[in-house]
Amino acid sequence: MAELISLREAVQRFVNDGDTVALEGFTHLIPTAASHEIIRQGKKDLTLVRMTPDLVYDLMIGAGCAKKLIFSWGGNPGVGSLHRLRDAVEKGWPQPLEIEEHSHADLANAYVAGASGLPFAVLRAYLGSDLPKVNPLIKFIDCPFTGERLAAVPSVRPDVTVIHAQKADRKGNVLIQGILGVQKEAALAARRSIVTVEEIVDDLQAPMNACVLPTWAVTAVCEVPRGAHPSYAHGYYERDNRFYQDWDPIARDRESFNAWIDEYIRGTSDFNEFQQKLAAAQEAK
Amino acid sequence: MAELISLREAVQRFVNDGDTVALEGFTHLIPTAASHEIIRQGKKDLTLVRMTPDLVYDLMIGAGCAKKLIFSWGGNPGVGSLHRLRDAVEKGWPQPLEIEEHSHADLANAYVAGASGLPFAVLRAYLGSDLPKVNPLIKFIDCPFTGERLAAVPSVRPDVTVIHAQKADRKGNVLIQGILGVQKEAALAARRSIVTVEEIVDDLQAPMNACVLPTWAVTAVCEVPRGAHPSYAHGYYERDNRFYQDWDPIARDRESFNAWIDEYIRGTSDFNEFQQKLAAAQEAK
Amino acid sequence: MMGSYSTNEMMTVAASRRLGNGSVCFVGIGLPSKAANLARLTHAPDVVLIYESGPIGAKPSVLPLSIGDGELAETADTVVPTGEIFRYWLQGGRIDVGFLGAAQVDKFGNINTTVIGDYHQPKVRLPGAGGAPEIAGSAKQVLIILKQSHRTFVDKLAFITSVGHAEGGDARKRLGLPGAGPVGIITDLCIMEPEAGSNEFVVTSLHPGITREQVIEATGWAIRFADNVQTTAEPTEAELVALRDLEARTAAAHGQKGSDE
Amino acid sequence: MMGSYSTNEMMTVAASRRLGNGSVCFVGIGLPSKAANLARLTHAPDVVLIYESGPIGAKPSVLPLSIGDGELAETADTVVPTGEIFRYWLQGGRIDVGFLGAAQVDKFGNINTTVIGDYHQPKVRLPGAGGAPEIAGSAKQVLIILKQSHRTFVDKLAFITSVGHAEGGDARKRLGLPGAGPVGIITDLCIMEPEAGSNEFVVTSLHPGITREQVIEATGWAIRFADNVQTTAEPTEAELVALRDLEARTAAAHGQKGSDE
Repeated sequence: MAELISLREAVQRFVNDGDTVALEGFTHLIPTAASHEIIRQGKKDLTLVRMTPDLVYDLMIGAGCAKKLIFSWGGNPGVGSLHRLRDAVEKGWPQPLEIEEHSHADLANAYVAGASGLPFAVLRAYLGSDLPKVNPLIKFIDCPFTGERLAAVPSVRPDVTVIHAQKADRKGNVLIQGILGVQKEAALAARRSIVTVEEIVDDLQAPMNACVLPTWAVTAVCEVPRGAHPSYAHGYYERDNRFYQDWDPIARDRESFNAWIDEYIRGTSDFNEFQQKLAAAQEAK
Repeated sequence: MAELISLREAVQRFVNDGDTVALEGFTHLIPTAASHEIIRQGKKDLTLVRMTPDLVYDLMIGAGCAKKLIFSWGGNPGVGSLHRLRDAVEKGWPQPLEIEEHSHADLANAYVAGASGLPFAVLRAYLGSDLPKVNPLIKFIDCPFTGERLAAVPSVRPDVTVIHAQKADRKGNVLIQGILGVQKEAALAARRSIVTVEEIVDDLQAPMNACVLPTWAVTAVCEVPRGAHPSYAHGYYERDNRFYQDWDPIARDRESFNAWIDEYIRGTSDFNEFQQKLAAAQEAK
Repeated sequence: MMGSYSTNEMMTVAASRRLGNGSVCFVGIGLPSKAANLARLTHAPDVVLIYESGPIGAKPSVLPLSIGDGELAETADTVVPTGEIFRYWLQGGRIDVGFLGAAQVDKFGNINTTVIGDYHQPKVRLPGAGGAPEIAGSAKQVLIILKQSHRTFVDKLAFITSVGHAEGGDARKRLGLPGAGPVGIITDLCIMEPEAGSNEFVVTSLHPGITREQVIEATGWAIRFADNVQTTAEPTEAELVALRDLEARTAAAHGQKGSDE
Repeated sequence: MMGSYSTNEMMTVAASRRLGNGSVCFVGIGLPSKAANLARLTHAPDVVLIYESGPIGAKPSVLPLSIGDGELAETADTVVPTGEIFRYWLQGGRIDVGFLGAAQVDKFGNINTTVIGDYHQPKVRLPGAGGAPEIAGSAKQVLIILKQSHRTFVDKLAFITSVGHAEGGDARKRLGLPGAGPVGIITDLCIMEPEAGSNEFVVTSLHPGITREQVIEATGWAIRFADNVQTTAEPTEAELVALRDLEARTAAAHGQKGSDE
């Protein structure tokens, strides 16, 4: 049974220094609030897994939480580069960042394999690509029936996965709707899982074949309204495209990044206070 | 784009003698009408694939349509044996039936692999079981990362898959709700697919993450109300448990089976007429 | 004092007691389903029942006749594809208890549901494997429920469909299976559990009124008894009422009591 | 007579024309998404757009800024998990056209989106592979759209992220890839197609007003021209109106025109 607790307590208890951590959410339902809380608590030496590192990992990398990144596409969607990611890879600031690079199909299959309790995934991939030359974890095997050469990649098995969802009920059953990404697989592939939700309700009102994570497959559920901002939550709020654009100049420069983090994340006690501060600042503009 | 045609035309055009055919439906939404039509048209030498052969394959095997059966559990659920299947395996009547036997997990994974365009599936299975001794298609491979020994099984790639669903829209998009079984995977694993539906509607009214087969992934859609009887269609009619019980004495004996097939299947022009005749006979009892 | 009860009722009640509240149980149809639902309706209201057809957290009011009855879906927390049940939930290591029936078992809890006689020239052709081989392999623990007789408890299986403790001892461990294997066989006569070390099933509890001789006679191998054989607690009034109500509801809904196959 | 149009508009229109009505198209974000939606709004109303985030049959009224914008889901025939997109729909062989952007291409249609300079000491670190390597491998055909310059059309890629025709000739076939590979590169200057036999991309159509010299200057290899170089038909009034309306709606909705990255 999932525990219904605060995000602060969930991060304290279930995210440890040195863990392999996956914050998933494919454009939709990105668990931003959790990335802030991980920064606030100063978690260190994390191996971060995520198909699209996005702002959440740009933040965590720039704040010095990460020693390694496992990913398949690292950009600010619709805007440009992730400057903190690039600075860490190219210049080692604030610390060197080891990268392990895959394709989307690879990581999506690796999560599926992880959720399936398998040590590896098989997929038709990478033939002719240089990626296997720089990632020794991409291997090839031959089909025992046809002889076809296929890629074999290790499954992703995070210590803890964090996702954001629309709703949980009071028992901790979680409903995800809309763009599902790899969140269910990422949660099931992990030893522990934290789900932040827009709201906790009496009844999920889930369609019969909806994407539901039963409470006993989840470690902690935390109510964090707007916890995916600037990403969106289908049925609750839209993507804040302007924030993605505004992020570019903030993250481009080490000083402006540090100042922003100190002000808005380290300078707030939780995501609710962060949102109030951000709204006040935007209004003042 | 799927063609919206009669079941008769669909079977005529898309089920050929000698084909590998999968009629799927896991207790729910079993495509009974299609099995009748295949018998009516006297299709021959079929390799039948189905996790749970059930009454639909007992019928087709007894009627002489099949030369081989690929399956994982062959019984009349809640009643007992499939007598026509046993007679074919044990006595070669009406013709010898080659069997290729798997477990549910194996066939379910093999459909997933087929839908995924892969030649084989990997699963943790069969260690300590005698099934690999009698099925040479069950092989074992070692994980290239951990060395763990895992089963490797060939994917299922039918020439044609037939499933039953609740609804299609006028473009041929199909909605399946309730117990989903392996139907979507079986349809996607096949070269051609026929979907019989309870009704054709203007708008599927499908929830965003519902199980929908888009029209361009389906070959033919055929409206056949109650086409899953004696199985059920969630939202339309319940399982006819009595028919499953009544089937036992009919199928137990070759003569009674032949008489029933001649009367009710070969003696009717389509599933609608079959249902009228069956209802009349049950009323007369 | 209790009223009278049948040996089948004792079997179902004894099996139901093995399911802890909140445990996640992969349920076979028939006797396992009956015992698991009885547990849910008595001491284990939060037991999570998973059926291979797709329902997770099914809470049926009557016993399903098939593994995919509509009520399983209607009462479930969610209904997923069958492939996902085997991949994410069973193979993913999330099943606490796999609850299986069997046509035959041997002294190490290996199960035959495939064939009696030669595989290619069968004396009796049984339904086959279904989900059992992988449930037996991957569930953290396995419970087996079946009626006891010379024909069902056999010295040597013609066919091992689903492995228990293989040849006993640490044979199962050496196969590399993730789950602990069968931890109990519950019959209409007794409860058997694997002996430490040998992993041979021995009688640890006799149902009330059942003698050792009856068990010996109904077992195809030289069955042994634990040092301290208990007497199974009789069904309580509450257990019997819940079971009989369940069966009555099932009969009213289906016209039959629910399959014991 | 037509009004004036930009080279970017010509590029988008020329790319959109390559999508047949009813074809199933796996769409990258940015230019491919713009061209594919233009096709849907003009000559190919039944084109099926699949985005890697999960929407199948998306029909957005404005251009998505991200690969998982809400409107893609709201207008889709269904929305499936990302893993399923790559497994059942792409790897399953159901994609007619993979529509890709690129940071750099070479003369055989190989694509680099990973790094400029040394992989371990990068001069420029690009976003990485995303879905492209497997789209390039498994889609039945691939179209590439990007603006042409010496820096984007290079003689030798620092890194092959997604393979086109590899070293040319039958090299791709020998790799065992199921799809036919890139069949067209559409730029702001011209259309290139693989020459039969060598599979080297050669110019087959120049956009109106573009000279061979401009193309040669904007290409990092010794670009060749087909025997019969066509002139690309100018954007029609209908195409331009549809494109400009789409961009205006996008700007009104998002405050920007949609990413060209």
